[in-house]
Amino acid sequence: MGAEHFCFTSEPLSIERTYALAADPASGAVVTMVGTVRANTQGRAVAFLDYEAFEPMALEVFARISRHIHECWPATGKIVIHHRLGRLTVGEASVIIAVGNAHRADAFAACQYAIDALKLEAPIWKKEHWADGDSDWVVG
Amino acid sequence: MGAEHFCFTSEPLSIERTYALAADPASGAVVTMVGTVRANTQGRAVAFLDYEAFEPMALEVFARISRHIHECWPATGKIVIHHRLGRLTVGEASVIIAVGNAHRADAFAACQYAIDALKLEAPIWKKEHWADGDSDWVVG
Amino acid sequence: MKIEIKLFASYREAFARDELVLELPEGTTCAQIQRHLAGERPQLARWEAVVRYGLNRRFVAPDTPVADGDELVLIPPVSGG
Amino acid sequence: MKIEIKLFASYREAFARDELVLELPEGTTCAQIQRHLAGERPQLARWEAVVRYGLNRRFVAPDTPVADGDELVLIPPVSGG
Repeated sequence: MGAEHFCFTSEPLSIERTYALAADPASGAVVTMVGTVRANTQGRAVAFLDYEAFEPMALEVFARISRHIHECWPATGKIVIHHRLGRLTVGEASVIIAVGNAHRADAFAACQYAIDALKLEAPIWKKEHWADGDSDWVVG
Repeated sequence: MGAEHFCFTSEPLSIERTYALAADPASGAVVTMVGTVRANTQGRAVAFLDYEAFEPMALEVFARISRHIHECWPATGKIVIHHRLGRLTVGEASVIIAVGNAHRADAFAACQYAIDALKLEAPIWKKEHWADGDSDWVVG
Repeated sequence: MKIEIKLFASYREAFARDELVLELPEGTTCAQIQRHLAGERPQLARWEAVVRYGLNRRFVAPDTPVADGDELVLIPPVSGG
Repeated sequence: MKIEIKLFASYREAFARDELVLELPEGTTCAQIQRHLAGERPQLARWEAVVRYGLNRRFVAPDTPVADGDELVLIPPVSGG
């Protein structure tokens, strides 16, 4: 599994690039999930978000997620996780996960597991800055 | 729902374009599934596939799938289904479905429903041409 | 009555054309049309038990009668995606 | 013993820096370090019940003792993705 499969970047993410890394002639299905910055949270207009991560530990969490997926869904092909850091505005992609599998049901299950586990375990934080000038760290 | 959300084309599909049509600042998650031509089926090397569809009826099936999704998962944003026709070689994308939702679990469920229903209901056929020169219509 | 039959996949190949227009007696059903076509092209008999019918772009039951001007498509097992 | 503490999110903001190096008695636990930091920066007390600990890049229990040269990160609730 090449290093480019899990990465943090301050550049805009590309679904094309993420997909291309996950695609593989043995996988009949590639399921991709893109998380984006929403315009509103709890009824409050969002201006922008600041993302930060403890990268080396987060990358180990990604590797653990990947090992778990290969154990649970053995026909899994490639797993790609790209996470953006820094300042993001509304509509921008913060994370893209792509999982290939010969069986599409397993690709869906594994991709969903990956994003759920990432959100629970990976040391990544975001601070929400609202249009009204207020800001706070997002919990959960 | 614009006509470009459901389409058949003989041009290569683009996950970037499909995603861009589904993305929307109200949807925190967009789940995309890409179906590709596998290198092998039942242990036989594939040379290429020919896809054909009864397009007007298939587009009505897509619209029905879309209505069902909006009923079952009311927070669904946009639903995009792009299907390729004609001759496809190994690794090429035959279908891309993208579904946006504020809640990622619903985006996963709806996208999976869409591809499952498409495969059961849409009048689309593929003929498999194997490397050994033989060919046949794929059943199911 | 005149019925337009659109042909796809193995049906298109069997007749080497995209479409047939048949002159049929009133009350003919979708299933009877399938049997008529399989009579002309025996290689279509393999679909007899599994073919579905799209009448004016909606799925209908095999015993549905067709009417003058209807568009019928015979749908062997689909495999999109 | 010397412990390197990496600071992120509200911890980084509270100390206006990315990292602290603390001289601590042998056997000090992760939870004791959190209480020490919250004593210096009361705004961190809100995380007391929910903070997790990354010791040398693995999650550990709050009562885990740290050792000389360890790298500790205090992990308030995460919100990646």
